[in-house]
Amino acid sequence: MSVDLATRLIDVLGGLLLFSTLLILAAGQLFRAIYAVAVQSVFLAIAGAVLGAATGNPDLWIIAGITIVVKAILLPWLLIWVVRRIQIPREIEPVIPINATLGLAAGIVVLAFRLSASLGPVRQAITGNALPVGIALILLGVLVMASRRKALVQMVGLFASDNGIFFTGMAVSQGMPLIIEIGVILDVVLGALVMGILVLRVRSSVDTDIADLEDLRG
Amino acid sequence: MASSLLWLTPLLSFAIGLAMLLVRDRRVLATLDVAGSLVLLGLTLAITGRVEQGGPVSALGIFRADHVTVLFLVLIGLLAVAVSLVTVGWMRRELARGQMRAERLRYYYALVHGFLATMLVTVLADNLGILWIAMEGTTITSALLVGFHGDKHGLEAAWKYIIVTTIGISFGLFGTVLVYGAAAHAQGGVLAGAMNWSSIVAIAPRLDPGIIRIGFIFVMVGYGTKAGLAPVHMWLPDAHSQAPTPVSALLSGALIKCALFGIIRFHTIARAACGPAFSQGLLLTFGLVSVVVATPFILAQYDLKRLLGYSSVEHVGIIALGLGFGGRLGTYAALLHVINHGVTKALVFLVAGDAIGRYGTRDMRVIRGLLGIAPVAGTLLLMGVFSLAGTPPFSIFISELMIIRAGIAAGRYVILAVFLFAVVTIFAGFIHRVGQMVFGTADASVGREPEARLPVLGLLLLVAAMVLLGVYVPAGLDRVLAHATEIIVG
Amino acid sequence: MDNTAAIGKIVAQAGLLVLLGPLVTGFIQKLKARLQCRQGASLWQPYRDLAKLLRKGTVQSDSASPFFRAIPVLVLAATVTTTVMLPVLWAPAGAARLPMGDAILLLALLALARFLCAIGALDAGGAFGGMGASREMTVGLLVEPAMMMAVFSVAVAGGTTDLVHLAARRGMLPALAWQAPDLLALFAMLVLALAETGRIPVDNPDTHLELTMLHEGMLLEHSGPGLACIVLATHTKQIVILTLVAALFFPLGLAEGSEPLEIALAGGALFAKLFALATFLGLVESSYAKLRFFRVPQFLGLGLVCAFLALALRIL
Amino acid sequence: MEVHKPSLRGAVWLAHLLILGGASAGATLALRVLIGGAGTLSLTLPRLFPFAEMSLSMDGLSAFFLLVVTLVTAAAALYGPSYLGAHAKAPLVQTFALGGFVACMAGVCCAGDGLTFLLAWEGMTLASYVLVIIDTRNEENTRAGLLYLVMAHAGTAALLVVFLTLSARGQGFDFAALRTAARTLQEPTRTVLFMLALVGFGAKAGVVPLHVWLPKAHPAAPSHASALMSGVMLKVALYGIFRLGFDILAPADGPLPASWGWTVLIVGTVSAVMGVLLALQQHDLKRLLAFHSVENVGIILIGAGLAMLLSRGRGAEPLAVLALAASLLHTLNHAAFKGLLFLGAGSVLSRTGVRNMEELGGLARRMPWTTWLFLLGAVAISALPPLNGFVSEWMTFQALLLGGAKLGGASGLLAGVAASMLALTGGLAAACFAKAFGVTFLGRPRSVHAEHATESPAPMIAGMLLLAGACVALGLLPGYAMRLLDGPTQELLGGLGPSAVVTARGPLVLSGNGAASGLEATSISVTAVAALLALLAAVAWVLRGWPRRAPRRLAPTWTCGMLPSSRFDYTATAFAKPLRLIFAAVYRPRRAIARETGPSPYVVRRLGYTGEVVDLAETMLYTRLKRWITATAQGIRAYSTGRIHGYIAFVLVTLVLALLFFARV
Repeated sequence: MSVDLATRLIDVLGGLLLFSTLLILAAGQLFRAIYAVAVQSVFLAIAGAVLGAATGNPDLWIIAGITIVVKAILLPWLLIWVVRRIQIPREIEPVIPINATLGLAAGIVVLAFRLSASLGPVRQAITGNALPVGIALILLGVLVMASRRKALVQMVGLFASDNGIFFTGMAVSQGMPLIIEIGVILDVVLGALVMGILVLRVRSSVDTDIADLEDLRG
Repeated sequence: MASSLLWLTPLLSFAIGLAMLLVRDRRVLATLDVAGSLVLLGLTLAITGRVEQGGPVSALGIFRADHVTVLFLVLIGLLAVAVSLVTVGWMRRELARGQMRAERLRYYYALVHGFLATMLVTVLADNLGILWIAMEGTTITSALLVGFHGDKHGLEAAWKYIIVTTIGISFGLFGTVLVYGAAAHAQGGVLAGAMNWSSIVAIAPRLDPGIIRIGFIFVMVGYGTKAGLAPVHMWLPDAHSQAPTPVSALLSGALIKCALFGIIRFHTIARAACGPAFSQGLLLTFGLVSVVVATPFILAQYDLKRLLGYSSVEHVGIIALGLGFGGRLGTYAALLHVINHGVTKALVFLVAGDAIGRYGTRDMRVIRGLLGIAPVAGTLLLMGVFSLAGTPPFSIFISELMIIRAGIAAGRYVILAVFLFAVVTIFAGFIHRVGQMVFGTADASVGREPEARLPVLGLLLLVAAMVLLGVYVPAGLDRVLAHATEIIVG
Repeated sequence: MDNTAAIGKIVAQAGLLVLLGPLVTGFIQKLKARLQCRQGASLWQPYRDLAKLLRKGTVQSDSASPFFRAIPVLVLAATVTTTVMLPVLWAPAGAARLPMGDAILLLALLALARFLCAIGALDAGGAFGGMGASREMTVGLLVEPAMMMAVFSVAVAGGTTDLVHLAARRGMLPALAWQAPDLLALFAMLVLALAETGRIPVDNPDTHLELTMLHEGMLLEHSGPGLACIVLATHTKQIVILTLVAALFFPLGLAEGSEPLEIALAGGALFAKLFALATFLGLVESSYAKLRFFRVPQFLGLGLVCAFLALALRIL
Repeated sequence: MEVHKPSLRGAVWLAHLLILGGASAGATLALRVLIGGAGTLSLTLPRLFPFAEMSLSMDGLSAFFLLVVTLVTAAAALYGPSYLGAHAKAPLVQTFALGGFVACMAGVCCAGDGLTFLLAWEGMTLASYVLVIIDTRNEENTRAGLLYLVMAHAGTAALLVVFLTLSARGQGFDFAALRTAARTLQEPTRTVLFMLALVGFGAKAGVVPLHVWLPKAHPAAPSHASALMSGVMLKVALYGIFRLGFDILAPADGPLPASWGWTVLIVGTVSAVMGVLLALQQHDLKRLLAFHSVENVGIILIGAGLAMLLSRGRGAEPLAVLALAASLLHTLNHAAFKGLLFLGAGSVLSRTGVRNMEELGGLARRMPWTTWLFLLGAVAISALPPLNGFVSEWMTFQALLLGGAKLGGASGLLAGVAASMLALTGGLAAACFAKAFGVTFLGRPRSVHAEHATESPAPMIAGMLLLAGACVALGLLPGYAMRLLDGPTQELLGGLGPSAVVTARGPLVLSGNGAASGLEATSISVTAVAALLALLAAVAWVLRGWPRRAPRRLAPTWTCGMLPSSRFDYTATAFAKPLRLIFAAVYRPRRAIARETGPSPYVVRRLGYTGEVVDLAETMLYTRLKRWITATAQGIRAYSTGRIHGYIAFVLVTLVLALLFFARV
């Protein structure tokens, strides 16, 4: 597969990723958000595959596989399991109105593109729009975490912004070293587990959402 | 052989941690803990000696120990020993007061050693990816420790801690990716160790400044979150106040320094790539903001451990200022301050833990007359706080002195004025609160059990370091610091 | 021998002042009596009182410390010492005279006397001594700086605080070549002299009503020879103050050598000055009423302002 | 009162004897430099810190101040053990702190470079802090200690800036380098630095309005430590002012900036008057003495400021020398008599356990030695002849007069005002000590403690005697004292020394000889006057017994015929009342009278009177500042929510802002 084709494909996938994050932002219901992040991970995996094909670097294929397994299946399943374990209302209560969030999101995306536009030649180091899209994804993920009340949604946002990092990471000249990628994913999984444990313990001890605790202040 | 030490050391402490999972007896665990820490200290010293004679050592292509590393290494080792000694006495009281359940003891010890191991890897890593992975590892292990008591506040703190720092860390990863990308690009796509700090620094001047800028900003904010720089510090007082005391000591004394280590590594690259002005400006901004933000929260604070947490924010800010003023003097001073603050803050946290144990509260308005019931602890607390507030003959005065001098040399008078005002105000608040705690007469309900010998030994170890560095910078340390400064500012 | 002559002169004029002290008091009393259309006691009454007191026995408070007996003596000594610093008959300028003291030392010695007096008053215990001491010290600390300033304003002109030198220099200037500061300073000095000599309107030397006394209140516990010493000290202080004023502002007719004529002239001049000033005191005393104690500061404030203006004008 | 084991007592004694030995050694060394003509001694310390080498060096100025330190130290060392023996918490800690305190003060005086100076300076603060809060259960003391520490720290911050700015330019900390660095600075910069230094040292020297900590902290320490703090530590701060103002920051040639002289002179005058005014209203003996320290520091600064105004190239060098000599001499004198007074107060305190003079009285016959030594000190501090206080104030007066005449214009007027204020100060001080001495020692005992007081042990008396001796010697033989001042003044001003300017004729005559500045000589001889005084006193003593041996009998004091009791005695409050009313503008006095009536309002059972005066500086500045800062802090703290979303939002916003501001090339 030729490089410019790959570049075009990457740009398209970047668009899709952005779109899926916006879906998460717009989601009014917990499961929708989780599915959206799963879909996003699938796009990410595809991107990995494309880049692997373009650069002929087998590591990227492996990474794509891992991504499918872990991010598109394992983690969403974990989230869903937790949700089912603790019967909580399924809808997402925003801290700030969803429309306002979307407005902010638009601003962030613009910022990301302006920023990388100012870079110039280096862009070759990173295929296509991977850089601005990555930045946008990360910031949008954090935006989700900041603007949604439920702990689980915050985890979703975290995964979303991780996806952003991975996207850029793959697009950086022929992907990162394999063992690093694996280590990173390992960490993400472990972190997710610990977060899950915390959520469950809070549910079991004091029956509230852990993200609602606000006794420690000042 | 020396190179194998680099991966042996963390591995060993991992092994100890795992071994602890199999043990149930309290005494054995404590012995393992102390012994393990001692061995750790020995190993770190061995590495230091090796580096000091033969210069930087690297192993497996991903580990590296240079003079910057060994500073942090020895700090970690020292704190590990002191903390393990104090834990003996602390644990006895916790069990007595039923805060800690005997059957979960081994998890606690295991986690502590896992935590130590991850920190060791962080500072030993040459590969920036490994550095990141280890950093995230510290987050995960320490988050479990913060919430270990399992009470509501502990869990809340743990959650805030893990969420906020994970976000920060992911920024750090992104920054790493960008730097890696720039490096790979500069090497024309040749991947040989493109992610190793040493090789990146070698080609740093050829890296594209624009992308490095963005990368460094991400790293600065990301690892800065982990280091507790304001305004992204907010998780810190929560976590440091809720964690079990020995863990608080490690968090404030060692962990945030590891995050600083990451920042320093990238600072070195950015300095070479974009010129000093950029990264130093960023560091100055964060440093000043941290000092200023910490001030009101220290003045209007009633929770002893939160007070100490905010003081950590202040001191990380001071270190950042030192790096930001730049030049040999500033960098040297900042590194020295890393050691000084690590030792002092750990000491104060441990003593404060003892006081809190006796009075059963963290509210400084309730604690009275510590000097009367625990002379050693009271005196040490006073000394430690004086050191934190920056009075001679204690160590922090010296490093602050040098930092101020660096600031004057850099001609940053406005920043200095703000800094000095904040520091003096903080001094007032600090001594006021602690004076209330130490002096006066304690009421009868307070635990008056005599002070155990072993923990005091651990404290004295730290005090010795604190006072020694206050009156004298040993030649060896001076050499290491000088080399480290070389490495950072070239 | 130069020095012996100098010493002789100093001793002579010091003795003269001490001897004349009571006479001035006597004169003022007589003047007051006459102004009140009374016969009044004779001029020499103060001497008789002293002699009587010296012959009397002593009653000492049982709560006083051993130091109490020494106080009158010290007060007297301190006061008399000041007499050697004034030009009375002679103004022997130049290096010949051995240095004794200047205006500052003079005022300081008077302050010492006052301090000791107050200590003595507190020594016996009891309210009146304390009250007298408190008030006397208060007036004193208001008078002292003003007097210093008045002296300074002259001293700045003369370039020295040494009264003899000042007098010598003044003697050379024509007496009327005065500038405004001198007038102000003189006025200040006259106001302050009233306070310093314990006269109406500041203090009433004749009253023995406990609550109105200032100076007398401090002497309540002294008796016999001790009281005599203090009374003599009071007389001496009064004449010293008058001579100080004279030396500062009318240093006329002071003798240089020791020819009888010169000395006679100087003596005449001295008497004239003392007469004038004493009359002033007597007139004021018999034409004013005593002020309430807390009005005194305002009265003295007048002197303070004049003195300060005198100094300021002198320097500017 | 705890009784200590003999071994402990032994250790304490040994330590104090060591201090005494050190003091005498230091004194001999200082004298060798001052009159032995040993030149400047210097000693390089082992290099402790990588960024600067440290050294000690003793020139005339250092030696003079070292002499001041050692004088009081010796007395305190003699006095200490018995004082501690009576009642002491942790006597070993106290002794150790005392030793460290003294050592650090000597270190400051002899420091050869900025770093040594700063380290010794802070050590001094810390050691004295330990002495202040040694009674850790006493909340009041610990609060005083806090205030002291905070102000000292703020001062040190100012000093840090000064020294570091100079050292950053001079590539080194040693004074020579700093001096050369200062020479390269512009005049405005130097002025700023000097003002900073003035604030830094002034906070320690207790100049108004930085004095509020002093009257709280000094009395809290054990009395011989109070003597050291009031008598010496303030002087060490003044040493800093002299060192920086006249030496390091001074321009290479030409006069010192007029603004310096003006500032110092005004500050000194205000401190002198305010200090003594506030002292007058104190009833706590030690606090009263502490306020007098403020006053005397003011007097010293008056001399220094005048010297600055007259210094170099204004054609009045001799007058400048006179002024500086006056201020230095007063430094020594104040150390002597203030030390003596504090030791005396301590001896009263240790015998009666009371500091409030209203509860004392009648000690004259119970503690004769203490009484008369205290009286001596009182006369000296009230600047009454023939003791040392008068000598230095006389010199100050001369300098102010001649200088004022020489300067003319506004500066001259300022000098004149200072002179009159100084006169006022003298009067107030005399009144204050008439009160303090009279109420504390004379009359009848007003409490059981005073009733059963006994004289202090010999070592304490010995300590006081040493200082009393110094007071008398410095008072009667000022000429010799002048020779001590030659070294320092010549170093600071150049030209001829005080012994050339001030004493025209030998050791006995003191003379403001401004011949060079075209003014005539004024000369007094304290010695001769003292002799005359003694002679006359003797004569009068003989004469009064002369006419016939009159009978002497004892009778109760006259109290309008009632039987006198201690309740008739005049209290300190009553004594100071007239001044409270006259200076009400400064004191803002408040009084509350609680009357407890019986069945009818005309039958009064009990009357309670409480009155207090305020320290304007404290109420106007510090209380408000404290309130403001606390309020602000609380306000800011109230803003921080504990919600994690806020935390995350902060991270996000920070990143975005950082990207916006720093990402662009």
